[in-house]
Amino acid sequence: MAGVRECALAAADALELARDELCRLDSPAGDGDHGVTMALAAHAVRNALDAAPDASGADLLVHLAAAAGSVGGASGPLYASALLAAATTVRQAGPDTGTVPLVARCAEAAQAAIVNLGHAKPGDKTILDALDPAVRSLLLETSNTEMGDALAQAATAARAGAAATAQMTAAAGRARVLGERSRGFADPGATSMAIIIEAAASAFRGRPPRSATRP
Amino acid sequence: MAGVRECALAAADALELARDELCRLDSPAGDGDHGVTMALAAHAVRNALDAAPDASGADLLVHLAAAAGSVGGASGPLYASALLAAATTVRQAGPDTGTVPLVARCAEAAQAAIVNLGHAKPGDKTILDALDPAVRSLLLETSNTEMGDALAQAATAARAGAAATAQMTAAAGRARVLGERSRGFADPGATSMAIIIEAAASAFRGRPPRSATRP
Amino acid sequence: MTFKKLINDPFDVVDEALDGFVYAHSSLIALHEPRVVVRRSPAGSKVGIVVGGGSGHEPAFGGYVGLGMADAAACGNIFASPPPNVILSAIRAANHGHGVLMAYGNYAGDVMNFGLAAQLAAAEGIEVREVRVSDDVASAPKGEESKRRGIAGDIIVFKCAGAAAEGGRPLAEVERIARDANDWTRSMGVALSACEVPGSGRPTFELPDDQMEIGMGVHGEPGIKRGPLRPADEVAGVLVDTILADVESLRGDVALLVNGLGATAYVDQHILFRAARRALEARGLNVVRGYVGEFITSLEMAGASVTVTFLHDELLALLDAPASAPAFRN
Amino acid sequence: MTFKKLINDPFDVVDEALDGFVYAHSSLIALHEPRVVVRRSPAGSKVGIVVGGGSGHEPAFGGYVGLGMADAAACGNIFASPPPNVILSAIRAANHGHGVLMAYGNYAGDVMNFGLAAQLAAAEGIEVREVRVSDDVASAPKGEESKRRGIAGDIIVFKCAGAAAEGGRPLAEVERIARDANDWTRSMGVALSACEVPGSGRPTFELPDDQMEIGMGVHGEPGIKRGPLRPADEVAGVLVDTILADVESLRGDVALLVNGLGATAYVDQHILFRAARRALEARGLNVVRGYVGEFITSLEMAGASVTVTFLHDELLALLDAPASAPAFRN
Ligand SMILES: Nc1ncnc2c1ncn2[C@@H]1O[C@H](COP(=O)(O)OP(=O)(O)O)[C@@H](O)[C@H]1O
Ligand SMILES: Nc1ncnc2c1ncn2[C@@H]1O[C@H](COP(=O)(O)OP(=O)(O)O)[C@@H](O)[C@H]1O
Ligand SMILES: [Mg+2]
Ligand SMILES: [Mg+2]
Ligand SMILES: [Mg+2]
Ligand SMILES: [Mg+2]
Repeated sequence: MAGVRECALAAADALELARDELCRLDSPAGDGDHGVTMALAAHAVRNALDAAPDASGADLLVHLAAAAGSVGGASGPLYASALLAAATTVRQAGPDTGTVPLVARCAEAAQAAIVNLGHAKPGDKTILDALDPAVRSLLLETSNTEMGDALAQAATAARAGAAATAQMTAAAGRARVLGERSRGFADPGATSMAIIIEAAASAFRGRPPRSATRP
Repeated sequence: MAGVRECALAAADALELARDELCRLDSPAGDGDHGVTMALAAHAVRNALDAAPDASGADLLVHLAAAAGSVGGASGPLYASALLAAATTVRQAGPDTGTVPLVARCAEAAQAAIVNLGHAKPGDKTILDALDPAVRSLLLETSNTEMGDALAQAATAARAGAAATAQMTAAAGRARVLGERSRGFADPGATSMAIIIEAAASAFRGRPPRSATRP
Repeated sequence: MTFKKLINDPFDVVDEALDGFVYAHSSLIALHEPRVVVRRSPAGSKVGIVVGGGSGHEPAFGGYVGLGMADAAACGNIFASPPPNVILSAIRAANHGHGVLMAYGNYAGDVMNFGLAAQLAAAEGIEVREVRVSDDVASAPKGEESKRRGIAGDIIVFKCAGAAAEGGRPLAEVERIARDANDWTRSMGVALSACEVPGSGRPTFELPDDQMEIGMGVHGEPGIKRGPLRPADEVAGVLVDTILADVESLRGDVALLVNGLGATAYVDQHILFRAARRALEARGLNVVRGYVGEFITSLEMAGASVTVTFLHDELLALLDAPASAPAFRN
Repeated sequence: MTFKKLINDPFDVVDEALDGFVYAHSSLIALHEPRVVVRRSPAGSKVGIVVGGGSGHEPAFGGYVGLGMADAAACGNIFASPPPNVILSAIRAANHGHGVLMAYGNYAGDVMNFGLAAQLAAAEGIEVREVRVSDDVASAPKGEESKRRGIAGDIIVFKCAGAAAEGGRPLAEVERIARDANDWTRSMGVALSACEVPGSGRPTFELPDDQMEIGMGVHGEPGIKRGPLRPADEVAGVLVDTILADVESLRGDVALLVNGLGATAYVDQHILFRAARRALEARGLNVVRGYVGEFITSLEMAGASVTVTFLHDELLALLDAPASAPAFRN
């Protein structure tokens, strides 16, 4: 069964494939670099995974946080804090690993960390608009749900949330300046978050993530 | 009958109209500014004419030389030295003004001045390739030829000379570096020289110069 | 359309560029670690100044390291704030036991990364203060000054803070001065064409051939509106008027800085400087100091900004104090 | 495609730009007359140095007026040599009774205009010598060095001649040194895209999207050939190899100058500097001095050049001598 390592590798693959799309989404209202930043993060993630072949899930999450954070920008520290919060949640859970409720608690902690660092809220046209529906979806699941199914549900919710940002007015990040002119295109950070959750889901299903099937 | 002033005004008109064409010709092998430089010269010429309403032909030629020289570049000093040489020729001629042989001697002196300053020769793809055939045409005329006809003949020769530069390899000025790649387009300085002689001819015929009839 | 670049692997751009930049200025600066530029001869006993931000803004930020300016610059990826560990190294390098002031442009990413670094430094016992430069009047309305972006006003704030620190003032004073310089500084710019983040494969924005973007940031983030391209005098008038409308009591003397974004010719920058100076003087202000050139660029973007600092004696003296950094000398 | 410019009337570009430039650097320079830039405080008893050429190359040429460099710069229209009377004024302003050295790039127009000015000055009893900078190896083959154009090597020659004059050397010595600096200096550049002379309505050349022009001059005059755009390391290799192939006995120590033409990002310039330094060092040379930035531009042209000066002790000492001009400080 897939673990943190497989999910991270799937996310790295998917983010590298989505480089152009994420840059394109960051162009109209941002500075056009989100795809490059996430590709750099993917590269750092691969190095981190290679450097820690035997690490536990919680330790891997800490390494992934460092890797994500190393790229800087707005998304680096946000993803880093999210991954660190997830690592803490896994550690606190003790032996109870790999269950859907734990994943849901991790996602919830990740979201809280992002809010805590960035002071945005759902509806501000940020990463949170993909993460928040995913968290809510995961919290609805029970321990009887298959992990793959739970993540697939969460991924669908995240993707829908990311798509919905196209209708939002930005209230955080670089796009905020644009105000009304920021409408009409999806938020790049929400899109990368959706791609990551989709990749995790596909790792559990043994399928390539959705983005990887594109040309 | 047209004199130095009318010829200079006609030339100024024609050069301003030819600004784009001269810049275009200076682009493939030069620095793209010849039209701007000659338009600046035209502007200076108008000011010089306004400032010297009662000047004699020879004095006007000196003022025109200063005006042409004030724009600098390669063409400024070349046209200035040519006009200065013409002024000297007119002065030396004494009362014998406005005859075709005197104009021929002026043109000859102008050519010598350009050679003396720039050390180019006909065939080098320069101003001289328009001026040299015009000088030779003028020297063939007698004092019985009408000035307008003599200048028209010279203008035809100058235009043919300028057109022929398209087949030449540049051996002087900026275009020299290009060598063989300089073939295929007419020399901007030869073209501006042809335009000026055409304008002088048309001033004598009371027609607008050829270039002014273009869109 | 993509931009033609003289680079190798797009992912190596920042490190290769820093190598070249620091080597060429090795009498003044050195690399402390891959992304941290420090003074060649570390300053003695004084408050440390750390500046930094994303790369792609050269000569910012490494160009402002030197006597009378910063002690260290933390450099991020192109248009991306440096991460906390890089900033922490810069803080450590700048620290001489009198505390460290960090001055950086007010961007979401920088606020988070510098903030995290400050926490890490505090945990090591280094006293750190932060001043976020927020001079871009186009990026938030009056009353929301703290939400504004930092653009070319960075240079004024770095200069004044650096001079204060070099002059031996304590951390609280240096912080007060940096804040004061920021409070009295307003900027606004226009972009005429875009740039391309290496590896992104596309320009950061599209602008029709006859349009300019008014209020553009230094990363290609859009401004407040688009309009037809206008002559320099008119553009300067709009920028100066917007800046002056934002200030309550206009003081008599100002410093004027015109910053080229990268691809705009120097003659254009100089013409805009002249136009802005005349606009300011026509409105009764007195331009007593002028700076023109490329101080904080956006890769190969075309455009320029106008920065006005409303001066009082202290700020003027700090602006005029000696400085010797690759991109700023007095 | 035309270029977007921040200008007013195209015919006013040069005068308005000089006004802005000189105002912003008024602690160092002043306008002696509309097109002549001079030092703010004239130098004392020494050989005068006059530089100059067309405008559109900013910070050349006014940016090299100052202590340890030139006494006066004569500025022409865009890409057009100044006329003799302007140069004559510059000569007069620079003359302190010890003669004047004029250093300028070797272009047909400059040769004629500076030559005419020298004759006029001689008629006034001022002793004038001329050195034509001819560093561009792409512009004429070996053996025809005197036909070569002057590009970024200008700065090296101006610096060495300026230092020699400031050091009190007599005119013949200053001339010898300027010639020697020119003899030991070689450059070559690439252009990636064109610029537009204001008022001309068109780019100075057209270059396909995937091509560069190798050996391009600083006015958009074509180079020796076109080729596909290559990574910076390869471009540096070609430029360095062509430069080294032109020199007979390679000396150990060199100064390396990388000059951006205007629109090329500083990160690209810095990467090219790094690449050229590595290429020189791989070929056994030792880069002991480095300069990178925009020293002599071509309006908003994209591209850059590499200049190598093969050093001996005298040249190195002159390069390192103090200088304080708007665009060059030591
Ligand atoms: N305060 C914030 N909270 C949550 N997400 C944010 C915040 N600020 C920015 N973001 C996210 O970061 C994304 C931009 O990331 P990126 O382009 O990598 O950073 P930068 O803005 O520094 O260029 C935005 O699309 C948005 O989703
Ligand atoms: N030595 C020379 N003798 C005669 N004509 C010359 C010489 N050098 C250049 N020219 C002429 O000058 C023209 C270019 O003029 P212009 O563009 O105004 O000057 P620049 O080359 O300084 O930009 C060339 O087309 C050529 O006809
Ligand atoms: Mg971004
Ligand atoms: Mg020309
Ligand atoms: Mg960014
Ligand atoms: Mg020219």
